Amino acid sequence: MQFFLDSLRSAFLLIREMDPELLTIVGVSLKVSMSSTALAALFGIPVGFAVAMARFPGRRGVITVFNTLLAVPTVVIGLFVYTFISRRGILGSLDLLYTQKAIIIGQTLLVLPIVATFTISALSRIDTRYRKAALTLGANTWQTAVLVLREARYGIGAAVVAAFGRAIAEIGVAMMLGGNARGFTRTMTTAMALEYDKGEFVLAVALGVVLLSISLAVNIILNLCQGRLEK
Amino acid sequence: MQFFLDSLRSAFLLIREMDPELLTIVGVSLKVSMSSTALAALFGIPVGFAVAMARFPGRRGVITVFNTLLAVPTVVIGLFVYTFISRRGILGSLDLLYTQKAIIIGQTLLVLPIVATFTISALSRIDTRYRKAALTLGANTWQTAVLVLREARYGIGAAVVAAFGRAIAEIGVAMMLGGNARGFTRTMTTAMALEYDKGEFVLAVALGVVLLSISLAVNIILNLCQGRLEK
Amino acid sequence: MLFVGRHIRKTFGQRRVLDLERFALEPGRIHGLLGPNGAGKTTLLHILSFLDRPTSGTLFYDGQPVDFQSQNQLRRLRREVILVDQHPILFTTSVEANVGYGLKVRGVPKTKRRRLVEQSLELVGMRKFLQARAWRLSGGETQRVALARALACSPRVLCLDEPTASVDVEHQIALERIVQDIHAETGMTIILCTHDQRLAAKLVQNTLYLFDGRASRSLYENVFSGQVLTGEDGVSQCQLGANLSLPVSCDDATHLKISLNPKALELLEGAAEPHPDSRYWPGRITQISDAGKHIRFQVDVGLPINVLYKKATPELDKWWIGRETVLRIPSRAVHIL
Amino acid sequence: MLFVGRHIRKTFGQRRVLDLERFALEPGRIHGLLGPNGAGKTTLLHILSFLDRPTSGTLFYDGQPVDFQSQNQLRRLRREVILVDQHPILFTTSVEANVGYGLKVRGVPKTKRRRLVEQSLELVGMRKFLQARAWRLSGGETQRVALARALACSPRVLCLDEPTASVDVEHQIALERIVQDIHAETGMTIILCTHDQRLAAKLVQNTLYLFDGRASRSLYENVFSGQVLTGEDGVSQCQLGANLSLPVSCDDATHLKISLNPKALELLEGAAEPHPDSRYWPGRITQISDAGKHIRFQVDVGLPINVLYKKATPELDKWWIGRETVLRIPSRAVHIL
Amino acid sequence: QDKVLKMSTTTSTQASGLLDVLLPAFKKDTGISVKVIAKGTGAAIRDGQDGNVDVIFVHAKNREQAFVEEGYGTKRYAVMHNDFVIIGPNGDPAGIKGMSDAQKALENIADAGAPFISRGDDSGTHTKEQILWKSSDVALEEITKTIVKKGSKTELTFVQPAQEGDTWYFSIGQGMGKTITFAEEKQAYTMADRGTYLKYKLGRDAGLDLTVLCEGDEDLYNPYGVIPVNPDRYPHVQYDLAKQFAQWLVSERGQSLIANYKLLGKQLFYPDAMPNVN
Ligand SMILES: Nc1ncnc2c1ncn2[C@@H]1O[C@H](COP(=O)(O)OP(=O)(O)OP(=O)(O)O)[C@@H](O)[C@H]1O
Ligand SMILES: Nc1ncnc2c1ncn2[C@@H]1O[C@H](COP(=O)(O)OP(=O)(O)OP(=O)(O)O)[C@@H](O)[C@H]1O
Ligand SMILES: [Mg+2]
Ligand SMILES: [Mg+2]
Repeated sequence: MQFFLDSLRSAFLLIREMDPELLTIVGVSLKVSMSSTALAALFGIPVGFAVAMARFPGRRGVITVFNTLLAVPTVVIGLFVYTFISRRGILGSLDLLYTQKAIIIGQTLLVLPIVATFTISALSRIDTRYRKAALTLGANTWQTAVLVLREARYGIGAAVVAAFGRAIAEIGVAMMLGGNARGFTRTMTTAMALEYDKGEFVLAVALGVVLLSISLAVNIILNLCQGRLEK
Repeated sequence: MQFFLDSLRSAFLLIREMDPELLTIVGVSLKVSMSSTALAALFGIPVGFAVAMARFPGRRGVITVFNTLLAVPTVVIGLFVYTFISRRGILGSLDLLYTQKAIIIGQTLLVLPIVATFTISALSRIDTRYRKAALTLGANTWQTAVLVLREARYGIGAAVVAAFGRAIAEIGVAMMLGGNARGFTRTMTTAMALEYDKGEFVLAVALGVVLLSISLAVNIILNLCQGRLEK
Repeated sequence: MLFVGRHIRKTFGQRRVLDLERFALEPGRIHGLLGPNGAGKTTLLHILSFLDRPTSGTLFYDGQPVDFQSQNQLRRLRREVILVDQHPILFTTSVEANVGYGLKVRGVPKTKRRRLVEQSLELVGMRKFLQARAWRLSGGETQRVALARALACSPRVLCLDEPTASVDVEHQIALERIVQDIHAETGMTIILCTHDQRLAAKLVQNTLYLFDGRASRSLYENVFSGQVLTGEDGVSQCQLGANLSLPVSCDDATHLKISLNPKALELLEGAAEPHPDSRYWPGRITQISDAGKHIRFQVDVGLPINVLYKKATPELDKWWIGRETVLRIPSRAVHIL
Repeated sequence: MLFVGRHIRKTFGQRRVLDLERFALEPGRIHGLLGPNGAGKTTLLHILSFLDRPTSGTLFYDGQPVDFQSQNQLRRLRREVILVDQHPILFTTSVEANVGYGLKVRGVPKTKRRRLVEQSLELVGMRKFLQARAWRLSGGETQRVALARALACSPRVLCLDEPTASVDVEHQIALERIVQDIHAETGMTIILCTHDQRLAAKLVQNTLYLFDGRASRSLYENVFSGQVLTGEDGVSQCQLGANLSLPVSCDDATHLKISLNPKALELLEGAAEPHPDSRYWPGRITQISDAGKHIRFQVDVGLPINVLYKKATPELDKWWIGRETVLRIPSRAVHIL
Repeated sequence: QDKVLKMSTTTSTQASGLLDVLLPAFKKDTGISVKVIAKGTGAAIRDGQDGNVDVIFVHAKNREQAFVEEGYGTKRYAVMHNDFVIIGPNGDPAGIKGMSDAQKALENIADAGAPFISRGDDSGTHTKEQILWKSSDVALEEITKTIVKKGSKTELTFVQPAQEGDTWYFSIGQGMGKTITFAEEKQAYTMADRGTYLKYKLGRDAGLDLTVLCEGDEDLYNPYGVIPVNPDRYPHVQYDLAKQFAQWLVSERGQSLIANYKLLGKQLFYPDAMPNVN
């Protein structure tokens, strides 16, 4: 128990002192995971929508593939992206490896299936009458999509929140593609992994507590936004 | 591209040769992640149900907390469980650390919020009329719960599939609590991480391909089960 | 008394949609819960079937106050009262499983259950849909299956919310019959919400008329909304149709609901000497029907207006379909709701 | 012709729920789509409003065959035809946003939109709910807002699926009026599904009667299901009510639907000399009403049966409410559906 | 314009805290900041082979030499070494306490069937361990995996003591710190670098329930080298900065910093370029 108390107090100290290094790390973490969540939402929601609404042969197959992609390990994504952006890869000349952009690319791929799958699941529960009501009132495909997505907003919101949680909490991609370079690509999670490697368990958990506080704050903000939407 | 071809062919070789070590690893991975998914479903679905159905002050707060828990990094869970089950911890005498049980405990904690959050999201979309219909027909709380969960089965199915995906693809907990001991607690992901650390990228991705094939197989089976349910 | 309500109120947000000082429903009768859209009928039915709690007030069932906090008590009570919803929802299983659900949770064994299910489906004419997928049924089919689902449990009280809204003519008649028969055979208490005046007239023994969440003494006939206009002479008139108006004394509202007591109205032959206290609207008889001790005339004066005369009234049969008449509306017939 | 259908079929799984050889709907009229539950009315309306495609067959709109593959064409056509669903769904926004939706997607500017929204809400008597949360409205309120939402767009064709099912009496009358007025003013084509015979009688100009997915010539009056029993004499009888039966020639079915042509029925005073080709059922007059050129009598013979007489028929007024009569059913009046 | 040098290194250099002393000093002297990517030895070398970094700083002498020979690196600068120790439970069931012959100690452990934790991750430590096993008289088994590289099959092999009956040899494929933790948990023997060991023994409140049982053998030396990536192969690498860094490390300034770096009062690294620097 002492251990947790120590960790909590250390976390508190870290936050109170506004340690500049910690601030950088938090900044990188937030920037990277928010960007990748946003990108994943940008691509994942339309994809999920298309799969949920369209009726084509092999549709269930596509859903199964998405479900499978939920199980892609970070190492595979890391190596996949690595192969493209490493110096020997096709995009090597862009010098992306060990930058924040690389992490964003990897995390986007990682959380895209989460957004897509849960968008599909949220939409498939929406009564088809919403769609038909919009269509009969003259809405075009795009307007209908907007309407149906609006009706499914809680489910899709949950998907995006889950994607954000996954992105901010994941280590593999950040480590492999970001490289945990101090001041550049060190995120909360890679920092934790480092402290853990060093045997500084207290500091590792303290960083974890900070991470959770931040993601709690983000969630509260999202929740407030949702509350306003509901009115 | 050569790299991917190599990886695919290696994966193929691995599978064809039925490498006994690979079989052990696959067995451990499946056993551990299925157990933890099952446990998480066992606890997470009722919890999600309770939160979704009950109306109490601070309910939104609880949901926000669950959303936040989606962002718990594996290092934190790993250390948390570690503190309890290490030799110095309260449960040290049970000798759980570096066993498959330890991984199961950690992964259960990891995926529990996923199951709970998406159960909540799936249920909150279910028309309250289903619940009222069951109640007026004389169902007790338990029977009503079963009925409502049945109506939400796709959403909850998606939650469980996502939880399984997360469990089988995660590295941190398996590494920290299982210890990646060859022949005992080495899972597909820790084996991949190891090969990656060694610089054997081809083997790492080959293992990833095997993992994805397995999880594809699991998903196809689940899908067939769901198809039968639908009738 | 089966149900007694004291100060039952229900508020949604700012709006109070139910506000009943006192009401009492006798057991073993067919109660009609009538009133315009949004009067709070569905809301009250949900409270009476213990699915919703009132915001305040006490509901007595069988003389005992209902504790809406106690899940145990509620569960026990719900076994006695079944609600068939306005837009009933069927579970995504077969029709058989739907209708058998109430029996299953009551622990009725399988073979008996099957028999009861078939019986109730037979009653509503849906027997051949036994194996159909319930959630795909058409509007009227759904409504009939939902009724069968409630009937299968033989509850003590049956709350029916618009049971015939999308049901076809043949089955409207059939349902009417079923309700009557079951009531006669088992003495089941039935609480019926409906906008179908014929059905209400035929079945209902006691009426609770709701208006704007409050109990009202109106008979729920001849209810119209009108606009209040104040003329040059300072007298307020309530404009009902294109050229129909009634003097009203209430002048703080711009819109009113008015009900004309059908028993206080009179059919006259041609223009009589005008009485200052009355209005005279010319019209034509469009329908004559049997209303128990009364005969109901429907007069088209621009709006269809019902007039009730005792059957014994002499010379009633001169009012044949299509006959021109003048409707006399004495001011005591006019109720402002 | 506005709509022409050729071999329109719709199958769900194994079941063919719609099978129309040919039908044609003229523009500018009020068409009634009548038939019992499950006849396929809603299914047909969804096809006519281009929301669902027939399994086979060709639908012509304005002389052009409709290509149900072409989203572009469908979108264009849907702008002309609006369906108000049987259980309409309102979006989870305000009533105003709901009613304005069709206008918004048509690009109507905000101020104009607001005016039109208020106008249509006024029409259905829901103006004061402008800011209410649409998905919380009561059954009848929902239905009225859904109608307003369709009316706001002034479509060329309006498909109404049971528009008055949960609407209160006052607004039933009002809606009837609205439909009539709009039709008269704008010549809008209206396709109306309803089980309300009064509404149908009042509004409908052309009737398409559906039975079991097929067009039928019946008038959708006096439709009853009966059980076929074969007596000792080998003659099949269709048992309708408790003690009503009709001889039928079809003997391969155990259940039948029968319709009695109300114009072929006759009211007799006391038992006349029995005609071998007829059945005689004693009963009582319960309702008399105006049906355009006819007068409709409702006779209670155990089942309520409608009889139509030309208004000009002499001595009709002897059939006063409550009067005992004998209903003659000539075999030509009996149609097996 | 900031000069940033990219370096791949093993986790041990980073975790020991040495880089936290060296890099700020280097920046002060030259204005060059170093972007450190710490990973397993294999992966770190791989980074150099792929041209993703400008310089590598690792400890696996044979592979470093191969790296230079194959033309990936220009030159190996011998920077420093530390040493390995064999640690085990205080009870010492294999009776190796005080031995200085590592090979002998391992043989004893094998004979006693006492649990031994191997890093098993192809790291410098693991490589060293395998060399020791190979030179011992313990029966070994060779484990081979076939994979495809550049379209043709390649075999990967490593050795470990043959297991018959009870398993006592655990290969866990993890970093040093985790291996020590694992060993403590199982009360097993393991081979560790002294830096990490000290850190776990003295740097934490809870301490470590394992002690050094065998140390001082020349075979247990663990040399670190730094190699700039060859600009002929990867023209984009910042060879000048890399060379500057390597030369700075082997200069008196770098070497003395290394010699004076102390963790909890103990010296961890011994300079190799100038062994006698103070
Ligand atoms: N959950 C809710 N939130 C807000 N307002 C509600 C809610 N439920 C009902 N209302 C409002 O309360 C009023 C009464 O609703 P209720 O459903 O009881 O009417 P009703 O008498 O059944 O009407 P109808 O004849 O149309 O079915 C309506 O005006 C409705 O808009
Ligand atoms: N998606 C579906 N899958 C299977 N059967 C369906 C489906 N939709 C409708 N049906 C069946 O087709 C038949 C016709 O349905 P439809 O809704 O058109 O009837 P309707 O004439 O509108 O009846 P009602 O008067 O009850 O509204 C019904 O028997 C119904 O059970
Ligand atoms: Mg209602
Ligand atoms: Mg219908």
